[in-house]
Amino acid sequence: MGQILEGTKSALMLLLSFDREIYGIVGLSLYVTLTASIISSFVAVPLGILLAVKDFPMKQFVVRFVYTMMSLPPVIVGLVIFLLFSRSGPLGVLRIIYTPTAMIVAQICLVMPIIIGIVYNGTKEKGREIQEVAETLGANKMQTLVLLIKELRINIFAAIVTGYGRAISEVGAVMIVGGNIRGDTRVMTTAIAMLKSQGDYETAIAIGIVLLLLSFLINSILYKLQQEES
Amino acid sequence: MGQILEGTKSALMLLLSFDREIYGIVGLSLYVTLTASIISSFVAVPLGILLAVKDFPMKQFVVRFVYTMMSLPPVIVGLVIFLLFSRSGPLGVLRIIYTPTAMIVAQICLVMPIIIGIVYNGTKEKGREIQEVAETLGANKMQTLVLLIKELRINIFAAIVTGYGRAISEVGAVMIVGGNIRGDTRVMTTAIAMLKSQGDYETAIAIGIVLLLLSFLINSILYKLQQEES
Amino acid sequence: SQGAIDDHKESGQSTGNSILLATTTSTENSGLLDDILPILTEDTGVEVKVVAVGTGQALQMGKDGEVDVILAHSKKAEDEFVQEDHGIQRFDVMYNDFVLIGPKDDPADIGVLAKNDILKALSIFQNTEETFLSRGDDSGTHKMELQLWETLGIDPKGRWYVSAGQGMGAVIQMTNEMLGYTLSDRATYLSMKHNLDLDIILEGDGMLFNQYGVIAVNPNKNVQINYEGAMILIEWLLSEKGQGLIGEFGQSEFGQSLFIPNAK
Amino acid sequence: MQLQIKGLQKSYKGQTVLCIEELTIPQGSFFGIIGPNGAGKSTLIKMIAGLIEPTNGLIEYSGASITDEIKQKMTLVFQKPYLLRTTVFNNIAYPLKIRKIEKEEIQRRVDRLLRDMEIEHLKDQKAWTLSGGEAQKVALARGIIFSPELLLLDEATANLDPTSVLMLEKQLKAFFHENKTTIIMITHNLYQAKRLCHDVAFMKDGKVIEVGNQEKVMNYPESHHTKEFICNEKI
Amino acid sequence: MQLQIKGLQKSYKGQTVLCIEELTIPQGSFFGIIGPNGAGKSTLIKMIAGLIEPTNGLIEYSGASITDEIKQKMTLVFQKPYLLRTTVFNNIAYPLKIRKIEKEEIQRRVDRLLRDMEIEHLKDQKAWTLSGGEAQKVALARGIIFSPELLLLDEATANLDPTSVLMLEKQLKAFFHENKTTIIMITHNLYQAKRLCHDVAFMKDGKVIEVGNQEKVMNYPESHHTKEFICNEKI
Ligand SMILES: Nc1ncnc2c1ncn2[C@@H]1O[C@H](COP(=O)(O)OP(=O)(O)OP(=O)(O)O)[C@@H](O)[C@H]1O
Ligand SMILES: Nc1ncnc2c1ncn2[C@@H]1O[C@H](COP(=O)(O)OP(=O)(O)OP(=O)(O)O)[C@@H](O)[C@H]1O
Ligand SMILES: [Mg+2]
Ligand SMILES: [Mg+2]
Repeated sequence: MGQILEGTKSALMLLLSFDREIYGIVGLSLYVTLTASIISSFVAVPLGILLAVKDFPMKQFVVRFVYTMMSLPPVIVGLVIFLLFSRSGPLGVLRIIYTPTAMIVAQICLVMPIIIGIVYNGTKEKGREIQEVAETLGANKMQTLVLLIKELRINIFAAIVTGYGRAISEVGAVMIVGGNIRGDTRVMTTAIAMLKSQGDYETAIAIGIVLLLLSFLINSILYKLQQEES
Repeated sequence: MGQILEGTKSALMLLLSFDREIYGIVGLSLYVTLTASIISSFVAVPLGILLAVKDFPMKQFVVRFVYTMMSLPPVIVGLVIFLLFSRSGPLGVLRIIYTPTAMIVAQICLVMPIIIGIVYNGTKEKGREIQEVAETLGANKMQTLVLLIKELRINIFAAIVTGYGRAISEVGAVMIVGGNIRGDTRVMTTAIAMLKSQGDYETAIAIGIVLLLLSFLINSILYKLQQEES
Repeated sequence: SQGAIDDHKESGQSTGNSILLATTTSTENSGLLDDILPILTEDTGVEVKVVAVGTGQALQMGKDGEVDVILAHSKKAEDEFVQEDHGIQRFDVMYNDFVLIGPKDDPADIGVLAKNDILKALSIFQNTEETFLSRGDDSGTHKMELQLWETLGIDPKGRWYVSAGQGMGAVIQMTNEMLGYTLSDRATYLSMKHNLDLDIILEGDGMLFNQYGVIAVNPNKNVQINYEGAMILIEWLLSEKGQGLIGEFGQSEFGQSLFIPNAK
Repeated sequence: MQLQIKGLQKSYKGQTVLCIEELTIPQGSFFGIIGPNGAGKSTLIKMIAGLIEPTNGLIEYSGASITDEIKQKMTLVFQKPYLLRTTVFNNIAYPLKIRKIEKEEIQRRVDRLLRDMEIEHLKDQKAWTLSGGEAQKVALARGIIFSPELLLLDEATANLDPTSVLMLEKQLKAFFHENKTTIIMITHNLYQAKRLCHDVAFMKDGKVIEVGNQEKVMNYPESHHTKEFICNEKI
Repeated sequence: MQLQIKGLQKSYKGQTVLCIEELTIPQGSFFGIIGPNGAGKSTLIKMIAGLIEPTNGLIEYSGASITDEIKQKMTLVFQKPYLLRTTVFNNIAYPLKIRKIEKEEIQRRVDRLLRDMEIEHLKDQKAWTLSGGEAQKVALARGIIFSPELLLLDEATANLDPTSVLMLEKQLKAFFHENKTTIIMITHNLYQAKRLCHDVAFMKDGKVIEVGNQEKVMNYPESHHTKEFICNEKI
């Protein structure tokens, strides 16, 4: 318990210390998770909407498949990406293993199904109505999609926040494909895992608090943006 | 790549082997994640709905706090739960550390904010209207809540699926508070992490596939239930 | 195309002066590598990227050609690795030793009953059912422990034998929490000691000797392996300067060396 | 139930959309509210139903302020009804279910009402597949099934065909006489107001311009606003 | 645009809700559809708008089957309009924006229409705060702003006050004459049908019972179904 309080104090100290390494870790975390979330969003939001408003054979199966992918364990994603991009793997020539790029790829695999799934669910009910309005007013396919995104923005926002939360908090995948290499691929979560295994609970909790503060900040910004629009 | 295919084959073999240890691990995984998800749902669904339909001071702040908690890193949750329930911690007398109970407690902390957040978002828009109908027809507070849950079941379903996905796939928290003790607190994800650290990628992937198959099964059941209702 | 691969080589992470080192968690957890590797980079221009994994995975990554060099502590497995041509040659770098740690008051009186005989100590566990935690993760430490049981002719089973399947740090914490006993390398134990209610119960048995070795991965595995960089690292580790730095590590903080250099 | 409104006001961001000095609706009256779009009719009726908080002023129900008990005795049928995502039967049965009425009794009462309203054939249809007028009938049935003492109707027949409108008016009249209910009805159909209401209020720009006996207000309006509005009655 | 309907049928789970052997609506006609609730009027008009796939049969638009180009030239104003979660201005401007019309031009055209429909004061109000009738006016404005060649109206004036109904009818007539549009309008207001339509169709139980010149059908109906329905016109 004391350690939790100590950790909170350390967190502030840590932030105020302007330690280059800490800022490097925080910066890399943000870079990796935001890139992964943004790329995922661009693909997953339209996919989730299409899944909801289009009818096609095997749709029920695809939906359940997406739901299942929402529980993809990060370690497995990490492992598969590792095997694909490792030196001897089929995509080894790209040489991205143990780089932030590999971490982004792995997180995209984790975040995408989550965003697709939540967007799908939010669109299912109201999507048809919006689509009808767009079509009757002469919108083409692309314009209809844009309108759907605009109208369903609250739900889409929730989806992205959830996906981003997954990205910033997960450790299994980035640990395997990034390797937690100091000064290179060490992010907040892998640092926490390492510190914890070294028994340095205080610093671990301190970084955890920094992570949460950052999440709060990012959520607040997203939230503001979304509020202003509506 | 070969390992991924091999893993798929091994997954089937593993399931058909009727190995007692494997089935124990799978059973414990299901017990822990389902218990955590069910308990979380009972608390989080009403909370999410109330958050959406009630107005109170600091509401905006609470909402952003919930969003932030959605990105709570499992390692941190594990650590905090560990410190609370450890021998010297304030709740140490309960002696639940390194038991499935501790794992359930940790997962509840992870899953709850996710369910609250998604339910909140899905209720925000339509909730008011449903609440008005219930009130004008003479429903009391409890009955109004029940009606909200019934009417918003599609979104609530998505929230629970997402929360469950988080529970079954996370490793950081259950590893710390459960300890991955063979025959005792070893679940699928901690087994995967261990196998991976032993370089046994095939078995790791095999268990991962088993995990996904189970998720698919559970999602399908939930999905069926939800479909039948509507 | 060849051109594309060349382009990658220039920007790639293990060409030029950068190598990938797979090592066990104990070297990372103790902080040794963080301490000495920056000096290596200064001296030689070789940048070392450390991936800390279990011994099992470290060797597996070597076999797959994923890393350039391995630093591990499971002599038997390492020798096999070289014999199977996955590595060129194995060098001793340093050693430390394993210690049996347990609750300060030593409820099973193992310190007294077994003196410095680890085999005797282990046999007591089986008889008294006092909690013993095993790494259970196929690591160097785990392999050493299994060998001890084998020598004893005991197949450890039962509620007293907790197989954790985790890294050294985590298992020490579990031991602390469960008030049990475990085998740890001295370095990791010392680096965590200040947070623990555990003491060294038994040490000094010759069977608890823990030798670290370094192996460059066979460059024939694929074109991406940086054999030259690996050899620069190995030579530096075995050099007087490298060995000296290893010996100094821990002196200021613990008053003793955590690793004793013993390159031949 | 008798209603008394005093100094009632509703503003959104400083813009006042409703401002009523005083208005009394006696127990057992069939009260009509007419007026142009945006006059504040829906705002007023929602405030009476307790769904919108007034910015100022108060509403008294037989002398008391609103309680859960009073809420239980009144209902509002919306301009755009929201039907529950279930069958027509379950929609209409809902108010009875939450009042813990026995299953057979529910069955009996809903069946009779379905018959009276000529929508038996829709009994097991899902609510979201109904046509506009069918949905409105179901919402109305759901509102009157539990015999509320105060029935608030917001353009509840706007999407009904002429035959159905007549049928429904007959239903309402019967219901009104049987239960001694107070009914407040917003309508744009001035014929309907004439056919049904004892008293009417004419609202415009958030204010009650004129209120009184229906025949008086509709035939000999005092305000020129009312006159202007009424002269379009044939629409 | 001329419309030709042949053997059109719509069924849900084996239950037929619409079945029309043949129906032609000539270019430039103002065509009314009347009939009881659940007759299939909305189903028909949605099928014409291309929003519902027919189970059987086809609809021809000036001889061709539906294409994106044809869709661009027609619109449907819904019975329960869905307004975009933005301001009234943006709602009305939307069809022009997606047609890539210049900003000033949009401004000009929307402003004029707002003035013509007497809703200038709502210009910057958020759509979800509008009253029922205001929302319907905005939906109508959004439907006619881009001068569609085929305008489909589903009870588009049901929630308007009498004065607004008259104003809107004037607008529609002017629009009809200026643009040589074909207008198909569902209405429960038989007066309105008389005031506006050249031809009317009476639908019941998914079938077109009678169709022809408005004065003929409304005054001398052939079918006794039509007669029965029409005699309630004063509602
Ligand atoms: N949240 C809000 N913000 C601003 N204006 C609002 C808000 N809610 C309602 N209004 C305005 O209040 C006025 C009264 O609305 P109300 O719904 O009571 O009208 P009404 O008399 O029922 O009209 P109708 O006959 O069209 O249904 C309208 O002009 C509407 O635009
Ligand atoms: N998905 C569906 N499943 C079953 N029945 C349906 C479905 N959709 C519509 N219907 C039925 O089809 C019939 C025609 O509906 P439609 O909306 O076309 O009626 P309408 O003539 O527009 O009536 P109103 O005047 O009430 O708007 C109705 O009886 C309705 O219940
Ligand atoms: Mg209204
Ligand atoms: Mg209709």
